[in-house]
Amino acid sequence: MTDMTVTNARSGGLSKIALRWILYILLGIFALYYLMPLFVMLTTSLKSLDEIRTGSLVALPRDVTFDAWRTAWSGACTGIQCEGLQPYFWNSVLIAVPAVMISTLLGAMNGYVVAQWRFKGANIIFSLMLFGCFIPFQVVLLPMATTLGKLGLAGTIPGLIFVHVVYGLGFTTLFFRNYYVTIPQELVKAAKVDGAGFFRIFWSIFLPLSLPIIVVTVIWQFTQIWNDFLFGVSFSQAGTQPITVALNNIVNSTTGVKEYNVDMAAAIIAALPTLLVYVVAGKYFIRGLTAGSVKG
Amino acid sequence: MAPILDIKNLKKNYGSTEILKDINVSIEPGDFLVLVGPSGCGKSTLLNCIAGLEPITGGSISIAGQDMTEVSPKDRNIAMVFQSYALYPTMSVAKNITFGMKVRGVDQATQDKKLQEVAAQLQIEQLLNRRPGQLSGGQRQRVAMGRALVRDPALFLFDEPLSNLDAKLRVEMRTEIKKLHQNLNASMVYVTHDQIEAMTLATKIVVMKGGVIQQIGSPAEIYNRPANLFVADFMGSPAMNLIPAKTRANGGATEIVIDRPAAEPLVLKDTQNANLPADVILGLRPEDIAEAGYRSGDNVQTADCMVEMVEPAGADTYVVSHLGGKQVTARLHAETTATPGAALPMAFDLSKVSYFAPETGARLN
Amino acid sequence: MAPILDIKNLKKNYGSTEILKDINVSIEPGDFLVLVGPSGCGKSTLLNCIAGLEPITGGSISIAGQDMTEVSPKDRNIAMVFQSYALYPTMSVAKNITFGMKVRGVDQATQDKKLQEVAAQLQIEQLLNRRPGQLSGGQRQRVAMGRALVRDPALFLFDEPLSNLDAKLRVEMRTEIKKLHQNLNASMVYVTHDQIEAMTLATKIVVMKGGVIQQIGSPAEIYNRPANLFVADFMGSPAMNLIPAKTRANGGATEIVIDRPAAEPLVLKDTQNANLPADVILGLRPEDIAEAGYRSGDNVQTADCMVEMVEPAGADTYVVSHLGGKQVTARLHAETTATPGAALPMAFDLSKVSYFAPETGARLN
Amino acid sequence: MSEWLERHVPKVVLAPSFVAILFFVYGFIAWTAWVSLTRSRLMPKYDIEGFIQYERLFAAPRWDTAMNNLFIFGTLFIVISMILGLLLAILLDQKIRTEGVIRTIYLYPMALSMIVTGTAWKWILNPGLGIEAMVRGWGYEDFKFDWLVNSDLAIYTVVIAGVWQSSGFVMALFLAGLRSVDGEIIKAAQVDGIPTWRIYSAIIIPSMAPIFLSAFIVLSHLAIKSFDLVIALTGGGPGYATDLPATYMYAMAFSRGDIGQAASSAMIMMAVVFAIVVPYLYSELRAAKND
Amino acid sequence: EPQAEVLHWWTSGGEAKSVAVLQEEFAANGGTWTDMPVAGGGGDAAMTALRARVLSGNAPTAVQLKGPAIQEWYEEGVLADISAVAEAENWANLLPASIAAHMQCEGSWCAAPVNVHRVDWIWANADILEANGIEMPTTWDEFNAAAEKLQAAGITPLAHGGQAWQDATVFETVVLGVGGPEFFHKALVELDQDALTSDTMVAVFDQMRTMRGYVDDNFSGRDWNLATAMVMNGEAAFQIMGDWAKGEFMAAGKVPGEDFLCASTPGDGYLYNVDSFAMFDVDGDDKVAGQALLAELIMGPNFQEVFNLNKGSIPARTDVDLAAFDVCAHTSAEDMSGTSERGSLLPSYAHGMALRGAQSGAITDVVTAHFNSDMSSADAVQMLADAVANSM
Ligand SMILES: Nc1ncnc2c1ncn2[C@@H]1O[C@H](COP(=O)(O)OP(=O)(O)OP(=O)(O)O)[C@@H](O)[C@H]1O
Ligand SMILES: Nc1ncnc2c1ncn2[C@@H]1O[C@H](COP(=O)(O)OP(=O)(O)OP(=O)(O)O)[C@@H](O)[C@H]1O
Ligand SMILES: [Mg+2]
Ligand SMILES: [Mg+2]
Repeated sequence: MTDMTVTNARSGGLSKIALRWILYILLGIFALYYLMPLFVMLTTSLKSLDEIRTGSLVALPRDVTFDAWRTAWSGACTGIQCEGLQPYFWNSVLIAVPAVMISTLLGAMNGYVVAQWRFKGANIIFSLMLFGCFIPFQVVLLPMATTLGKLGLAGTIPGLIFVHVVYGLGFTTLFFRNYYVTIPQELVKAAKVDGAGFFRIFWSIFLPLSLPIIVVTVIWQFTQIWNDFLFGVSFSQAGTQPITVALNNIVNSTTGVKEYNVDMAAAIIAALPTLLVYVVAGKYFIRGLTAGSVKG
Repeated sequence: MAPILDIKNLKKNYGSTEILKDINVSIEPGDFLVLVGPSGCGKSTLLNCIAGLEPITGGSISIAGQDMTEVSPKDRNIAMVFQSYALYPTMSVAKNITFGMKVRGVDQATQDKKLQEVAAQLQIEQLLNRRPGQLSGGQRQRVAMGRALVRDPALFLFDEPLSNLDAKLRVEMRTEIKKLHQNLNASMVYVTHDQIEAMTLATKIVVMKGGVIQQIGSPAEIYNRPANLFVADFMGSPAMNLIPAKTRANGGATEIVIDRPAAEPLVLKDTQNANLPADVILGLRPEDIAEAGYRSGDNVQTADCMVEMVEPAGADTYVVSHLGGKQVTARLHAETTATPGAALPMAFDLSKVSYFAPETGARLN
Repeated sequence: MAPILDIKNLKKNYGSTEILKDINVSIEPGDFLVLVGPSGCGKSTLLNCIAGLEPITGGSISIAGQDMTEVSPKDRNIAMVFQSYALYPTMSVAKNITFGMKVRGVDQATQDKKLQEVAAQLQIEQLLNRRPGQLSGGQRQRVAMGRALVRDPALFLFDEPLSNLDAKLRVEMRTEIKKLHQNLNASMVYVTHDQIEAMTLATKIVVMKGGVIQQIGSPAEIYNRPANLFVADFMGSPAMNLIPAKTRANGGATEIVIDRPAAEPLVLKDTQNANLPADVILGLRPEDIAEAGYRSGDNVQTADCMVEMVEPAGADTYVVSHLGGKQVTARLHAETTATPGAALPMAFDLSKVSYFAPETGARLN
Repeated sequence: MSEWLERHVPKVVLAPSFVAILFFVYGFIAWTAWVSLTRSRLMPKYDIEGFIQYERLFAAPRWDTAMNNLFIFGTLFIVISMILGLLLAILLDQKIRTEGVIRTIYLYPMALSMIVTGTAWKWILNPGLGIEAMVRGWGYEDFKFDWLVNSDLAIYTVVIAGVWQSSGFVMALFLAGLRSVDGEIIKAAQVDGIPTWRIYSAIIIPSMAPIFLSAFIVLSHLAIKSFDLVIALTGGGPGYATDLPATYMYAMAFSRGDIGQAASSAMIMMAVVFAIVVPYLYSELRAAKND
Repeated sequence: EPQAEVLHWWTSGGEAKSVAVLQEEFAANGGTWTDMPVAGGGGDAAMTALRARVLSGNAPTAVQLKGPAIQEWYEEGVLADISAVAEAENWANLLPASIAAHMQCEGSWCAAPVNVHRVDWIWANADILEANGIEMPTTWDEFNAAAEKLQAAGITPLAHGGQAWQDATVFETVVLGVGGPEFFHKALVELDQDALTSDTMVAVFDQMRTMRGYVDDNFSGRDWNLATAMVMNGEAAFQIMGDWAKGEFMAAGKVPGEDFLCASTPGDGYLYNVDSFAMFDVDGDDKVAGQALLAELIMGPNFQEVFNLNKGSIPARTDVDLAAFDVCAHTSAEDMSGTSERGSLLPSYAHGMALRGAQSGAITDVVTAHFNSDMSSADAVQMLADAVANSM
């Protein structure tokens, strides 16, 4: 919309050009602020340990070495196993992918019901679900552990998927609900007259419409689940630990020697999938937000 | 023959708000029922109730002789065209049209045959692979119709199907719907805001206001003998002139006296209606006021009127003057020489005059 | 007097698409210029170019004698009313109207005075404290007008200001705008889809198609002497009948021969126009075809026609029959007894007939 | 039966999620409330002892600090993130050629967890290693930026890192909001002679109220749950100067083996959440009723 | 076939190698070792995981646990009894009495010790001391004098990382040095209110305030190993830290006694930090067998030697040959047996050997609050008493 700067672009006088420059400089300064930590992490990961001990942390590396990256991926010790992040990476994938898919699908269904099939009390149910977004996760740790034990899911990947789905539902439902309320109710009515039922309407009509909001939800959920540490550390056991736990084991050891370059390389590796998601889907993210989820 | 649609004592509340109050309508097979009324009067709600898309609060609805009050929309044997068309945005035109059949498990061959038939009828064959987003308003409208037509239902329901179109297309589509009705001899319930549409399409018009039916009748009845002030004012464009007047008996005839600013009252003589109360509101359509010399007949009387404004509109020219404290519009021929500020002799044709009681608004003659 | 708006050789491209091609228009102070044309023909774009909201690709625009091509919108001394009204959603009606003055540093007393004036004129005094969201469509429209009116600009621009209103309100607002124009004697450029609006409001009409001006002229010129088939078909509702015909000279007059299905050709005699090519398209408005006996004059000729469809529309009744392979609509009086399938004697009034070349579509007479 | 099913299918679909939330959110809150009334230590016990845990909580100076910090951090974090997010959105909305790249740069911190970036921030903010050292290295020997190690100022470094992480997301929200403002309103304002900055300040921004609300909710949710952020950046230090309720609670529950105390602090946290969310839900519900 | 899932927080290179020794022995004896490392916060994260695991009825076989926490878990009724192994191996005679006490729960053995870390070490850069003519201090006054001298010479006297546990580490060495072993026991083990509010405690806080002055400005939040690096690089002279700091010196190729010096902090006494493994109640014979085997191996002389050589600590059992160990380890071992006889072998409060979590946490809160502000010693003492009372 706001193409205020384009108006009269032809009449761009000196002040216009100056304004433009100030704009880009401002944007650049902010970009520096946002990039600084990444820069520090990246340069550190490319330095040798000696250089880190002796040089400035914010300086560029003198000799670039990728050893730390190799170590972090496949050699760093996270306990007695020195296989790096690799095995944990796949655990995270196994947890995050199904959890994102299930919570998104459930959120879509719930949002569809709340927005398009309103029944008495639907709004109350929705608000109750929404409140679930705000519960501090530390609160649920202990009772959840007991419950998972009772369900026989303790320490398993399905257990972790389950936990992430349950506590992701509030947000996914909220996103879809806010998107679906902008779709005219007539669509459901038309399909009803056409003879389609609840699931048919969802599957054939609403789901194909939902791409923008699916992108938003998937980004949000994937980020949350991939980066989760608390649930990962509490509800896993040997063999099911996600990458954040491994990363923590590398970065946060208390009484050992610290290899900062490996730490940083590991940190970046652990963040790569989420970064990738943001870079690839970032454009759709704004679009999806614009498409409806922004409202209240 | 049993009525195709029979609505008895229908009530519909949203929460504690009464939206529809005691609606009774029945239509015969082949009828084209048009629902008109101001925005928010409950037209769409009534249609939704008929379709079963909204639960009703009281009364009953039967379609083709069967009580449908509790039946779900898909089993009511109706087809509906929505105001916003409600096309499925992600499906192609062909899929939009065949979706209902697919859901119902109609076999592919029949689907294809029906699709071809309907597409030919609506002249949308070349659009079948497009998405609704790639269609113009008129094309969308035809697709929405197509979705209804493949059904062959007992009853068609249309909710303002033409309101999104521009004037030109609307006229074309109107003719299209009319032909369709005649060809299929289908029964239809049609909601519209547009009086011309109502007048040209309907075999029966229902005028509603605030959830209450004001009048049911043929287009001519509604137009010529509106049941009350509301209907008189609502139907017809430009609207009927409604002029406060006094009456006095004069022999067998009635004299109608209308105040004029800065001039003597205008007196008209009505030989058809007698026994009117002293105060009435006189209803006269613009086309019943013409330039003197352009209208003749028993009930035509001439008087000079001061012209306030002249609006040429192509085929006709409208002239506004002041009578009885109201602006009065007359429809003159296109070549009139009337000019604002000058007096013009005008012919008042009382053959189709209406009278209303000022307090209740009810028709008096 | 210098023209208030003078557009010379205006070109506007979006990327490589030419939206406006060599537009030349000029209007005098007090003119009411109406832009019409099918959707997407570039009307809004032209308006935006005049307002300076879109940079132009070529040509020049001057307003009140000053070259404004490079000037920013706020310095062009124009006011604009948008199709969607574009009211500031978070401000009260009063603030919506006065905000522009406030920004320009007009003192409070003047602001209040202006506001009161305009509010009285538009009858929105009691709405001043509401938010746009709490207004009906018609009220919003008036607020949008108010925002323009407090400006006292050299030129008003209106982009389909009435298109969102229902028919009844539209008629009222049309009258309102007409009065406004007469009272202020302001210069206006007005975009609309609605021919009636165009005909009743304009002092000058521009018909556009695909970014090219088709005809500029007074409403009567456009209506009675359309420059080509497009204009003829586009203006008027129902549209002008455009009937393929052959001509042959017969003495000083011309004989027009029109094919009919299952009947002898219809032959009409035109004494006004000579030297027509052998193949023409004959243009005749519905109101120039009447029931025999209801129209007289030098150029009226009668012939029996087969009636296909009858559409009563309150004030008039439209009758459709088939001539020259086309549907031909005639406007008959409301009491006609025409019935589908029967022959009816009809009177063709050729006094305002148009002829077009079938290949180029250009007007011939 | 099938008729019944057909009519109630929406409820049936919603039911599992609803039951899950009921149990796993509200059930657990109830559980926590219960435990907060006991003397649970290492593991939960269920003998109710009254409000002793709350008495202990309010007697603990560290809890005072944590609540104070929540107030300072929460306010600054939310306000700055909103302002910065809005500013960035407006800047980015000026038809920037490289918008895609810049937007990604602003947005990516949301993708990283603080476990990852905490160390980097710790270095950057550390006077001996990061910015201060760097600027001094350029020759400005008097430059001082030692908030991280200053008990009174350390909480502000948490704000800096928090804003870094979240403001990009807020920017995305606002950008989406700006993009959905009706273009004709802006054109109308331009014709009305309103300068660009007034168009933003008087017309566009006020019309984005719902987005402010969404952003506020998301941010307060992040502020209250901020845990990784503090642990990674300051570990709650210097001393416990940057403790937040979430870290306090975690410390009690898991390093101190004082679950009763943790539960009582959780209940207070939840009360704060409640105070923020309920008005939001209320307005949300009312809006739903109106449409 | 013995099975063991082991939850521990030894994840970094050196530590991991040390555990790997155990794993190899375990495997050599036919066992299957499943590793479950959770680092962070000195075991906080591991404890979080442990709690969840126990509550879900899925406890790990063996868990790195220490100090009173062992008893606490025992009281929850979730620990297994390994007395059979302990008695067969005669642990009672192999361990110093106070350390053995930690491994026993109501008379039965419930944990196996791995090592003994000494906490009250002071490390120094040999070159700096020599250059400034300073001896290793034996009293806090000497330390203060040396620090003043160093400060005058522009050298940071004390390298310190401002994290709560590091503050607490310094604090307890000061308590031991200023108050003596008996006072330490009264104040930090028995939590005697009189001791906590005594003038001695005021003096302790005074010394802490003095030491705060010897620390550089940027100490806050610094990791301990970065502080060690400061000593190594000659930026600072002393560091007070447990013997794991030695590993950092060694990793950088420094030689004890030449490049860096080690000595116990001023005052008599020995603060130990014993790592141990507790066995949890588990189902399945293979796991129970794993527990027995693990317990046996942990106390085995071979493992005790190899592990501690790696880790920088000394073996928990007293009969291991120390020939392969360095001078600092020798000092540590000698002091351990000496103090054990004198009754001044004391559990480290800062490392969770003396007190339960709630109490030690409450004390640490006060210590770190005092150290990081300008609170007066009197206020600190009052706060300490209140906090301890509130934590009960
Ligand atoms: N879901 C609802 N809850 C409460 N009130 C409703 C609901 N739907 C419609 N209404 C109200 O019912 C009345 C009738 O609405 P309806 O849509 O039937 O009007 P309409 O005659 O179709 O108007 P329009 O011509 O504008 O389409 C209106 O006053 C409307 O506000
Ligand atoms: N920003 C743009 N970029 C590219 N093409 C555009 C843009 N804006 C408009 N157009 C195209 O320019 C043409 C003219 O658009 P314009 O809005 O002027 O039509 P219009 O005559 O106002 O139509 P309507 O009556 O539907 O409002 C259309 O074909 C449209 O697709
Ligand atoms: Mg409706
Ligand atoms: Mg337009």
